[in-house]
Amino acid sequence: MKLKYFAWIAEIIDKREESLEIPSEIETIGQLVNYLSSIDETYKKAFEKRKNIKFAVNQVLVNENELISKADEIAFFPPMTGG
Amino acid sequence: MKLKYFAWIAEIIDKREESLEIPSEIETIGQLVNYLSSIDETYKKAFEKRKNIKFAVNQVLVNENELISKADEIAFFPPMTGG
Amino acid sequence: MDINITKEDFDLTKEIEIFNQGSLDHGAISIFIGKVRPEKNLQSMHIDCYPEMAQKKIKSITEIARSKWTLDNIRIVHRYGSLKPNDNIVLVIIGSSHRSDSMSANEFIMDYLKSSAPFWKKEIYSDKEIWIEQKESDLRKLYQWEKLSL
Amino acid sequence: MDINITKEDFDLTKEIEIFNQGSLDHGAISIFIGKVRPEKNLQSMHIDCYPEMAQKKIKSITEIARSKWTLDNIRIVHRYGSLKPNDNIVLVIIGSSHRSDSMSANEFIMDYLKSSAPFWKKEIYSDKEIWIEQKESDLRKLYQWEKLSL
Repeated sequence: MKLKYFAWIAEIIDKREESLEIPSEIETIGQLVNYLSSIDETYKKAFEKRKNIKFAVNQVLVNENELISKADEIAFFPPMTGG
Repeated sequence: MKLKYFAWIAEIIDKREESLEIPSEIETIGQLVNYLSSIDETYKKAFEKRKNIKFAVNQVLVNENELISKADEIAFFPPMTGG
Repeated sequence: MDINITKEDFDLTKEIEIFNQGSLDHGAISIFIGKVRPEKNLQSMHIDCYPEMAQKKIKSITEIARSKWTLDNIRIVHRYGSLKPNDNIVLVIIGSSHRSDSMSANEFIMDYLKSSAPFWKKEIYSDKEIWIEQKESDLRKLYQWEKLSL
Repeated sequence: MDINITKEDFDLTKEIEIFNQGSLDHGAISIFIGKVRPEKNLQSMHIDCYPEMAQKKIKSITEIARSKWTLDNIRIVHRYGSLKPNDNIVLVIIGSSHRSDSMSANEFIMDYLKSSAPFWKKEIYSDKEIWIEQKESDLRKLYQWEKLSL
Protein backbone atom coordinates (compact mmCIF):
# COMPACT_ATOMS: atom_id res chain seq x y z
CA MET A 1 0.00 0.00 0.00
CA LYS A 2 1.31 3.40 -0.97
CA LEU A 3 1.17 5.96 1.83
CA LYS A 4 1.69 9.71 1.44
CA TYR A 5 2.16 12.33 4.14
CA PHE A 6 1.96 16.10 3.89
CA ALA A 7 2.72 19.26 5.90
CA TRP A 8 3.51 18.70 9.59
CA ILE A 9 2.53 15.04 9.38
CA ALA A 10 5.33 14.46 6.84
CA GLU A 11 7.69 16.38 9.13
CA ILE A 12 6.92 14.20 12.15
CA ILE A 13 7.08 10.92 10.23
CA ASP A 14 10.11 12.34 8.37
CA LYS A 15 8.94 10.82 5.09
CA ARG A 16 6.78 12.13 2.27
CA GLU A 17 5.79 8.70 1.07
CA GLU A 18 6.45 5.01 1.54
CA SER A 19 5.16 1.61 0.48
CA LEU A 20 4.10 -0.69 3.33
CA GLU A 21 2.77 -4.23 3.58
CA ILE A 22 -0.39 -3.91 5.63
CA PRO A 23 -2.01 -6.97 7.32
CA SER A 24 -5.09 -8.05 5.39
CA GLU A 25 -7.39 -7.60 8.42
CA ILE A 26 -6.93 -3.81 8.14
CA GLU A 27 -9.96 -2.81 6.14
CA THR A 28 -10.58 0.89 6.82
CA ILE A 29 -8.54 4.08 7.10
CA GLY A 30 -9.34 4.27 10.81
CA GLN A 31 -7.97 0.75 11.34
CA LEU A 32 -4.89 1.67 9.31
CA VAL A 33 -4.21 4.69 11.53
CA ASN A 34 -4.58 2.52 14.65
CA TYR A 35 -2.32 -0.14 13.18
CA LEU A 36 0.43 2.32 12.21
CA SER A 37 0.22 4.00 15.64
CA SER A 38 0.67 0.59 17.29
CA ILE A 39 3.83 -0.40 15.41
CA ASP A 40 5.85 2.78 15.82
CA GLU A 41 6.02 5.76 18.19
CA THR A 42 6.59 8.14 15.27
CA TYR A 43 3.27 7.28 13.62
CA LYS A 44 1.64 7.40 17.03
CA LYS A 45 2.90 10.93 17.50
CA ALA A 46 1.93 11.99 13.98
CA PHE A 47 -1.61 10.65 14.33
CA GLU A 48 -2.14 11.76 17.92
CA LYS A 49 -4.42 14.69 17.06
CA ARG A 50 -6.73 12.51 15.02
CA LYS A 51 -9.33 15.26 14.68
CA ASN A 52 -6.77 17.41 12.85
CA ILE A 53 -6.03 14.81 10.23
CA LYS A 54 -7.74 14.33 6.91
CA PHE A 55 -7.51 11.31 4.63
CA ALA A 56 -7.61 10.79 0.91
CA VAL A 57 -7.87 7.49 -0.95
CA ASN A 58 -6.65 7.74 -4.54
CA GLN A 59 -6.73 11.54 -4.32
CA VAL A 60 -10.28 11.75 -3.06
CA LEU A 61 -11.11 13.00 0.43
CA VAL A 62 -12.75 10.30 2.55
CA ASN A 63 -13.62 9.67 6.18
CA GLU A 64 -12.19 7.13 8.64
CA ASN A 65 -14.64 4.42 7.65
CA GLU A 66 -13.53 4.30 4.04
CA LEU A 67 -12.58 0.81 2.92
CA ILE A 68 -9.06 0.48 1.56
CA SER A 69 -7.19 -2.11 -0.47
CA LYS A 70 -3.59 -2.93 -1.37
CA ALA A 71 -3.60 -1.03 -4.65
CA ASP A 72 -4.74 2.23 -3.08
CA GLU A 73 -2.77 5.38 -2.58
CA ILE A 74 -3.60 6.64 0.91
CA ALA A 75 -2.75 10.19 1.94
CA PHE A 76 -2.66 11.79 5.39
CA PHE A 77 -2.68 15.56 5.85
CA PRO A 78 -3.93 18.41 8.04
CA PRO A 79 -6.83 20.68 7.03
CA MET A 80 -5.98 22.60 3.85
CA THR A 81 -4.70 26.17 3.89
CA GLY A 82 -3.94 27.08 0.29
CA GLY A 83 -5.13 29.91 -1.91
CA MET B 1 -25.91 79.60 -17.58
CA LYS B 2 -23.85 76.76 -18.99
CA LEU B 3 -25.95 73.83 -20.18
CA LYS B 4 -24.64 70.39 -21.11
CA TYR B 5 -26.44 67.53 -22.84
CA PHE B 6 -25.47 63.89 -23.14
CA ALA B 7 -26.43 60.72 -25.00
CA TRP B 8 -29.75 60.84 -26.88
CA ILE B 9 -30.63 64.19 -25.32
CA ALA B 10 -27.57 65.72 -26.99
CA GLU B 11 -28.61 64.04 -30.24
CA ILE B 12 -32.12 65.50 -30.18
CA ILE B 13 -30.97 69.00 -29.21
CA ASP B 14 -28.07 68.55 -31.62
CA LYS B 15 -25.67 70.28 -29.23
CA ARG B 16 -23.38 68.99 -26.51
CA GLU B 17 -23.31 72.28 -24.67
CA GLU B 18 -24.33 75.90 -24.86
CA SER B 19 -24.46 79.08 -22.78
CA LEU B 20 -27.89 80.61 -22.38
CA GLU B 21 -29.30 83.70 -20.69
CA ILE B 22 -32.07 82.43 -18.45
CA PRO B 23 -34.77 84.76 -17.03
CA SER B 24 -34.11 85.44 -13.35
CA GLU B 25 -37.52 84.05 -12.28
CA ILE B 26 -36.30 80.53 -13.21
CA GLU B 27 -35.12 79.23 -9.87
CA THR B 28 -35.13 75.42 -10.08
CA ILE B 29 -34.12 72.73 -12.57
CA GLY B 30 -37.76 71.80 -13.04
CA GLN B 31 -38.60 75.41 -13.99
CA LEU B 32 -35.61 75.50 -16.33
CA VAL B 33 -36.83 72.39 -18.14
CA ASN B 34 -40.32 73.91 -18.50
CA TYR B 35 -38.85 77.18 -19.71
CA LEU B 36 -36.62 75.53 -22.34
CA SER B 37 -39.50 73.35 -23.52
CA SER B 38 -41.64 76.48 -23.96
CA ILE B 39 -39.18 78.40 -26.13
CA ASP B 40 -38.31 75.71 -28.64
CA GLU B 41 -39.84 72.51 -30.02
CA THR B 42 -36.44 70.79 -29.96
CA TYR B 43 -36.05 71.17 -26.21
CA LYS B 44 -39.67 70.14 -25.81
CA LYS B 45 -38.97 66.94 -27.70
CA ALA B 46 -35.75 66.27 -25.79
CA PHE B 47 -37.39 66.75 -22.40
CA GLU B 48 -40.66 64.99 -23.25
CA LYS B 49 -39.92 61.82 -21.30
CA ARG B 50 -39.15 63.73 -18.13
CA LYS B 51 -38.99 60.58 -16.01
CA ASN B 52 -36.08 59.34 -18.13
CA ILE B 53 -33.97 62.44 -17.56
CA LYS B 54 -31.48 63.04 -14.82
CA PHE B 55 -29.95 66.37 -13.81
CA ALA B 56 -26.61 67.43 -12.42
CA VAL B 57 -25.67 70.85 -11.08
CA ASN B 58 -21.93 71.43 -11.07
CA GLN B 59 -21.32 67.71 -11.65
CA VAL B 60 -23.50 66.56 -8.77
CA LEU B 61 -26.70 64.62 -9.34
CA VAL B 62 -29.76 66.55 -8.10
CA ASN B 63 -33.53 66.41 -8.39
CA GLU B 64 -35.93 68.78 -10.14
CA ASN B 65 -36.34 71.02 -7.13
CA GLU B 66 -32.67 71.92 -6.94
CA LEU B 67 -32.09 75.70 -6.92
CA ILE B 68 -29.86 76.95 -9.72
CA SER B 69 -27.99 80.19 -10.39
CA LYS B 70 -26.25 81.88 -13.34
CA ALA B 71 -22.79 80.57 -12.52
CA ASP B 72 -23.91 76.93 -12.47
CA GLU B 73 -23.12 74.22 -14.97
CA ILE B 74 -26.33 72.29 -15.54
CA ALA B 75 -26.27 68.87 -17.20
CA PHE B 76 -29.12 66.82 -18.65
CA PHE B 77 -28.76 63.13 -19.37
CA PRO B 78 -30.54 59.77 -19.38
CA PRO B 79 -29.96 57.09 -16.68
CA MET B 80 -26.34 55.94 -16.72
CA THR B 81 -25.24 52.76 -18.48
CA GLY B 82 -21.46 52.62 -18.14
CA GLY B 83 -19.16 49.97 -16.74
CA MET C 1 -5.82 56.05 -5.74
CA ASP C 2 -5.93 56.78 -9.43
CA ILE C 3 -8.87 57.33 -11.74
CA ASN C 4 -8.35 57.62 -15.45
CA ILE C 5 -11.23 58.63 -17.74
CA THR C 6 -9.83 58.32 -21.23
CA LYS C 7 -10.40 57.59 -24.89
CA GLU C 8 -7.16 55.62 -25.02
CA ASP C 9 -6.94 51.85 -24.65
CA PHE C 10 -5.20 50.47 -21.58
CA ASP C 11 -2.56 47.81 -21.33
CA LEU C 12 -3.06 45.52 -18.34
CA THR C 13 0.65 44.95 -17.79
CA LYS C 14 1.40 48.67 -17.65
CA GLU C 15 -1.60 49.34 -15.46
CA ILE C 16 -0.47 46.67 -13.00
CA GLU C 17 3.03 48.18 -13.00
CA ILE C 18 1.65 51.61 -12.14
CA PHE C 19 -0.61 49.99 -9.56
CA ASN C 20 2.30 48.17 -7.92
CA GLN C 21 4.29 51.42 -7.68
CA GLY C 22 1.57 52.68 -5.36
CA SER C 23 2.12 49.86 -2.88
CA LEU C 24 3.31 46.30 -2.69
CA ASP C 25 1.83 45.59 0.69
CA HIS C 26 -1.18 43.65 -0.45
CA GLY C 27 -1.69 39.92 -0.25
CA ALA C 28 -4.73 40.10 -2.52
CA ILE C 29 -5.34 41.83 -5.83
CA SER C 30 -8.65 41.67 -7.61
CA ILE C 31 -8.95 42.86 -11.17
CA PHE C 32 -12.02 43.33 -13.28
CA ILE C 33 -11.95 44.03 -17.01
CA GLY C 34 -15.13 44.92 -18.87
CA LYS C 35 -15.07 44.66 -22.66
CA VAL C 36 -17.41 45.32 -25.55
CA ARG C 37 -19.32 42.07 -25.83
CA PRO C 38 -19.24 40.86 -29.45
CA GLU C 39 -22.99 40.78 -30.06
CA LYS C 40 -24.19 39.54 -33.42
CA ASN C 41 -23.85 42.23 -36.13
CA LEU C 42 -22.54 44.79 -33.66
CA GLN C 43 -20.22 47.13 -35.57
CA SER C 44 -19.10 49.38 -32.77
CA MET C 45 -20.07 50.83 -29.42
CA HIS C 46 -20.08 54.52 -28.74
CA ILE C 47 -19.66 55.57 -25.13
CA ASP C 48 -20.66 59.10 -24.22
CA CYS C 49 -19.21 60.54 -21.04
CA TYR C 50 -19.32 63.60 -18.78
CA PRO C 51 -15.65 63.44 -17.77
CA GLU C 52 -15.58 66.06 -14.98
CA MET C 53 -18.57 64.49 -13.25
CA ALA C 54 -17.25 60.96 -13.87
CA GLN C 55 -14.04 61.85 -12.09
CA LYS C 56 -15.91 63.22 -9.06
CA LYS C 57 -18.44 60.40 -8.98
CA ILE C 58 -15.90 57.59 -9.24
CA LYS C 59 -13.81 59.24 -6.54
CA SER C 60 -16.83 59.28 -4.25
CA ILE C 61 -17.63 55.62 -5.07
CA THR C 62 -14.09 54.58 -4.14
CA GLU C 63 -14.28 56.58 -0.91
CA ILE C 64 -17.44 54.74 0.07
CA ALA C 65 -15.72 51.44 -0.77
CA ARG C 66 -12.81 52.44 1.46
CA SER C 67 -15.18 53.10 4.32
CA LYS C 68 -16.70 49.63 3.94
CA TRP C 69 -13.59 47.50 3.45
CA THR C 70 -9.89 47.58 4.29
CA LEU C 71 -8.27 48.44 0.98
CA ASP C 72 -4.81 49.42 -0.19
CA ASN C 73 -4.56 51.10 -3.54
CA ILE C 74 -7.23 51.28 -6.18
CA ARG C 75 -6.79 51.97 -9.88
CA ILE C 76 -9.70 52.59 -12.21
CA VAL C 77 -9.68 53.21 -15.96
CA HIS C 78 -12.91 53.89 -17.85
CA ARG C 79 -12.85 54.54 -21.58
CA TYR C 80 -15.26 56.50 -23.72
CA GLY C 81 -15.54 57.28 -27.42
CA SER C 82 -15.90 54.77 -30.23
CA LEU C 83 -15.01 51.17 -29.43
CA LYS C 84 -15.03 47.91 -31.38
CA PRO C 85 -16.25 44.48 -30.26
CA ASN C 86 -13.79 42.96 -27.74
CA ASP C 87 -12.24 46.37 -27.00
CA ASN C 88 -11.58 47.17 -23.36
CA ILE C 89 -14.09 49.45 -21.64
CA VAL C 90 -13.27 49.44 -17.97
CA LEU C 91 -10.55 48.27 -15.60
CA VAL C 92 -10.75 48.13 -11.80
CA ILE C 93 -7.73 46.97 -9.79
CA ILE C 94 -7.96 46.74 -6.01
CA GLY C 95 -5.28 45.69 -3.54
CA SER C 96 -6.03 44.58 -0.02
CA SER C 97 -4.59 42.42 2.71
CA HIS C 98 -7.71 40.27 2.47
CA ARG C 99 -9.10 38.60 -0.59
CA SER C 100 -12.75 39.02 0.32
CA ASP C 101 -12.26 42.77 0.87
CA SER C 102 -10.63 43.24 -2.52
CA MET C 103 -13.27 41.12 -4.26
CA SER C 104 -16.30 42.65 -2.58
CA ALA C 105 -14.99 46.18 -3.14
CA ASN C 106 -14.41 45.38 -6.81
CA GLU C 107 -17.98 44.17 -7.23
CA PHE C 108 -19.30 47.21 -5.33
CA ILE C 109 -17.31 49.66 -7.46
CA MET C 110 -18.35 47.97 -10.71
CA ASP C 111 -22.02 47.97 -9.67
CA TYR C 112 -21.91 51.70 -8.94
CA LEU C 113 -19.78 52.51 -12.00
CA LYS C 114 -22.42 50.84 -14.11
CA SER C 115 -25.48 52.65 -12.85
CA SER C 116 -24.31 55.85 -11.21
CA ALA C 117 -21.24 57.11 -13.07
CA PRO C 118 -22.04 59.39 -16.05
CA PHE C 119 -21.38 57.12 -19.03
CA TRP C 120 -23.88 56.14 -21.72
CA LYS C 121 -23.50 53.33 -24.20
CA LYS C 122 -24.85 53.25 -27.73
CA GLU C 123 -24.69 50.09 -29.83
CA ILE C 124 -24.11 50.73 -33.51
CA TYR C 125 -25.34 48.16 -36.04
CA SER C 126 -25.25 48.49 -39.82
CA ASP C 127 -28.95 49.35 -39.90
CA LYS C 128 -29.63 50.97 -36.53
CA GLU C 129 -28.20 52.65 -33.44
CA ILE C 130 -29.50 51.81 -29.97
CA TRP C 131 -28.85 53.71 -26.76
CA ILE C 132 -28.66 51.03 -24.09
CA GLU C 133 -31.25 51.44 -21.37
CA GLN C 134 -30.50 51.13 -17.69
CA LYS C 135 -31.43 47.66 -16.50
CA GLU C 136 -33.74 47.04 -13.58
CA SER C 137 -31.39 44.23 -12.53
CA ASP C 138 -28.44 46.66 -12.33
CA LEU C 139 -30.43 49.08 -10.18
CA ARG C 140 -31.46 46.21 -7.92
CA LYS C 141 -27.77 45.59 -7.22
CA LEU C 142 -27.42 49.12 -5.87
CA TYR C 143 -30.48 48.64 -3.65
CA GLN C 144 -28.90 45.43 -2.36
CA TRP C 145 -25.72 47.27 -1.37
CA GLU C 146 -27.74 50.05 0.25
CA LYS C 147 -29.81 47.52 2.18
CA LEU C 148 -26.57 45.90 3.38
CA SER C 149 -25.32 49.22 4.77
CA LEU C 150 -28.42 49.94 6.85
CA MET D 1 -10.19 25.26 -18.90
CA ASP D 2 -6.65 25.08 -17.69
CA ILE D 3 -5.25 24.26 -14.27
CA ASN D 4 -1.57 24.66 -13.59
CA ILE D 5 -0.05 23.41 -10.32
CA THR D 6 3.54 24.55 -10.43
CA LYS D 7 6.64 25.70 -8.58
CA GLU D 8 7.28 28.34 -11.26
CA ASP D 9 6.20 31.94 -11.02
CA PHE D 10 3.54 33.19 -13.41
CA ASP D 11 3.50 36.29 -15.54
CA LEU D 12 0.09 37.90 -15.70
CA THR D 13 0.54 39.17 -19.26
CA LYS D 14 1.43 35.73 -20.57
CA GLU D 15 -1.36 34.09 -18.60
CA ILE D 16 -3.88 36.53 -20.05
CA GLU D 17 -2.54 35.83 -23.54
CA ILE D 18 -3.02 32.09 -23.05
CA PHE D 19 -6.42 32.77 -21.55
CA ASN D 20 -7.49 34.88 -24.53
CA GLN D 21 -6.43 32.15 -26.95
CA GLY D 22 -9.12 30.00 -25.35
CA SER D 23 -11.87 32.44 -26.24
CA LEU D 24 -12.45 36.10 -26.87
CA ASP D 25 -16.19 35.96 -26.51
CA HIS D 26 -16.43 37.36 -23.02
CA GLY D 27 -17.56 40.81 -22.03
CA ALA D 28 -16.30 40.37 -18.49
CA ILE D 29 -13.03 39.07 -17.10
CA SER D 30 -12.37 38.80 -13.40
CA ILE D 31 -8.88 38.13 -12.15
CA PHE D 32 -7.70 37.34 -8.66
CA ILE D 33 -4.06 37.25 -7.61
CA GLY D 34 -3.06 36.01 -4.17
CA LYS D 35 0.44 36.84 -2.96
CA VAL D 36 2.59 36.13 0.07
CA ARG D 37 1.58 38.91 2.45
CA PRO D 38 4.73 40.65 3.75
CA GLU D 39 4.20 40.00 7.47
CA LYS D 40 6.73 41.45 9.88
CA ASN D 41 9.93 39.34 10.01
CA LEU D 42 8.54 36.78 7.59
CA GLN D 43 11.49 35.32 5.67
CA SER D 44 9.69 32.96 3.38
CA MET D 45 6.60 30.84 2.95
CA HIS D 46 6.75 27.16 2.18
CA ILE D 47 3.73 25.69 0.43
CA ASP D 48 3.35 21.93 0.52
CA CYS D 49 1.12 20.35 -2.10
CA TYR D 50 -0.38 17.04 -3.21
CA PRO D 51 -0.29 17.82 -6.93
CA GLU D 52 -2.31 14.91 -8.33
CA MET D 53 -5.11 15.50 -5.86
CA ALA D 54 -4.92 19.29 -6.33
CA GLN D 55 -5.45 18.86 -10.05
CA LYS D 56 -8.53 16.66 -9.50
CA LYS D 57 -9.96 18.82 -6.74
CA ILE D 58 -9.56 22.12 -8.58
CA LYS D 59 -11.11 20.56 -11.66
CA SER D 60 -14.11 19.53 -9.61
CA ILE D 61 -14.38 23.01 -8.03
CA THR D 62 -14.44 24.63 -11.47
CA GLU D 63 -17.07 22.16 -12.65
CA ILE D 64 -19.30 23.12 -9.73
CA ALA D 65 -18.71 26.79 -10.56
CA ARG D 66 -19.73 26.12 -14.16
CA SER D 67 -22.94 24.52 -12.99
CA LYS D 68 -23.79 27.60 -10.90
CA TRP D 69 -22.87 30.41 -13.30
CA THR D 70 -22.57 30.99 -17.04
CA LEU D 71 -18.83 31.01 -17.61
CA ASP D 72 -16.52 31.01 -20.60
CA ASN D 73 -12.96 29.94 -20.02
CA ILE D 74 -11.24 29.58 -16.69
CA ARG D 75 -7.50 29.60 -15.99
CA ILE D 76 -6.05 28.73 -12.59
CA VAL D 77 -2.42 28.71 -11.50
CA HIS D 78 -1.45 27.67 -7.97
CA ARG D 79 2.18 27.61 -6.92
CA TYR D 80 3.90 25.53 -4.27
CA GLY D 81 7.44 25.29 -2.92
CA SER D 82 9.42 28.07 -1.27
CA LEU D 83 8.15 31.62 -1.82
CA LYS D 84 9.29 35.04 -0.65
CA PRO D 85 7.15 37.91 0.65
CA ASN D 86 5.19 39.51 -2.23
CA ASP D 87 5.68 36.45 -4.44
CA ASN D 88 2.64 35.27 -6.37
CA ILE D 89 0.79 32.27 -4.95
CA VAL D 90 -2.40 31.90 -6.91
CA LEU D 91 -4.06 33.24 -10.03
CA VAL D 92 -7.69 32.76 -11.07
CA ILE D 93 -8.94 34.22 -14.37
CA ILE D 94 -12.58 33.81 -15.34
CA GLY D 95 -14.32 35.02 -18.48
CA SER D 96 -18.05 35.37 -18.78
CA SER D 97 -20.64 37.33 -20.67
CA HIS D 98 -21.79 38.77 -17.36
CA ARG D 99 -19.69 40.56 -14.80
CA SER D 100 -21.52 39.25 -11.77
CA ASP D 101 -21.09 35.66 -12.97
CA SER D 102 -17.35 36.07 -13.46
CA MET D 103 -16.95 37.82 -10.10
CA SER D 104 -19.08 35.42 -8.06
CA ALA D 105 -17.41 32.40 -9.64
CA ASN D 106 -14.00 33.85 -8.86
CA GLU D 107 -14.91 34.31 -5.21
CA PHE D 108 -16.41 30.81 -5.07
CA ILE D 109 -13.33 29.20 -6.60
CA MET D 110 -10.96 31.11 -4.31
CA ASP D 111 -13.00 30.16 -1.24
CA TYR D 112 -12.85 26.46 -2.16
CA LEU D 113 -9.20 26.61 -3.27
CA LYS D 114 -8.36 27.98 0.15
CA SER D 115 -10.05 25.38 2.29
CA SER D 116 -10.56 22.30 0.17
CA ALA D 117 -7.65 22.03 -2.27
CA PRO D 118 -4.63 20.10 -0.91
CA PHE D 119 -2.14 22.89 -0.19
CA TRP D 120 -0.57 23.70 3.16
CA LYS D 121 1.28 26.88 4.06
CA LYS D 122 4.16 27.22 6.47
CA GLU D 123 5.47 30.61 7.51
CA ILE D 124 9.21 30.71 8.06
CA TYR D 125 10.66 33.30 10.45
CA SER D 126 14.30 33.58 11.55
CA ASP D 127 13.47 31.95 14.89
CA LYS D 128 10.47 29.74 14.15
CA GLU D 129 8.38 27.94 11.56
CA ILE D 130 4.59 27.94 11.77
CA TRP D 131 2.18 25.74 9.82
CA ILE D 132 -0.83 27.97 9.20
CA GLU D 133 -4.04 26.59 10.65
CA GLN D 134 -7.32 26.49 8.81
CA LYS D 135 -9.44 29.45 9.82
CA GLU D 136 -12.96 29.10 11.11
CA SER D 137 -13.86 32.17 9.01
CA ASP D 138 -12.66 30.42 5.83
CA LEU D 139 -14.73 27.35 6.60
CA ARG D 140 -17.74 29.55 7.27
CA LYS D 141 -17.45 30.84 3.69
CA LEU D 142 -17.87 27.29 2.39
CA TYR D 143 -20.92 26.75 4.59
CA GLN D 144 -22.37 29.98 3.18
CA TRP D 145 -21.96 28.74 -0.39
CA GLU D 146 -23.48 25.38 0.53
CA LYS D 147 -26.40 27.09 2.22
CA LEU D 148 -26.94 29.15 -0.95
CA SER D 149 -27.17 26.01 -3.07
CA LEU D 150 -29.85 24.34 -0.97
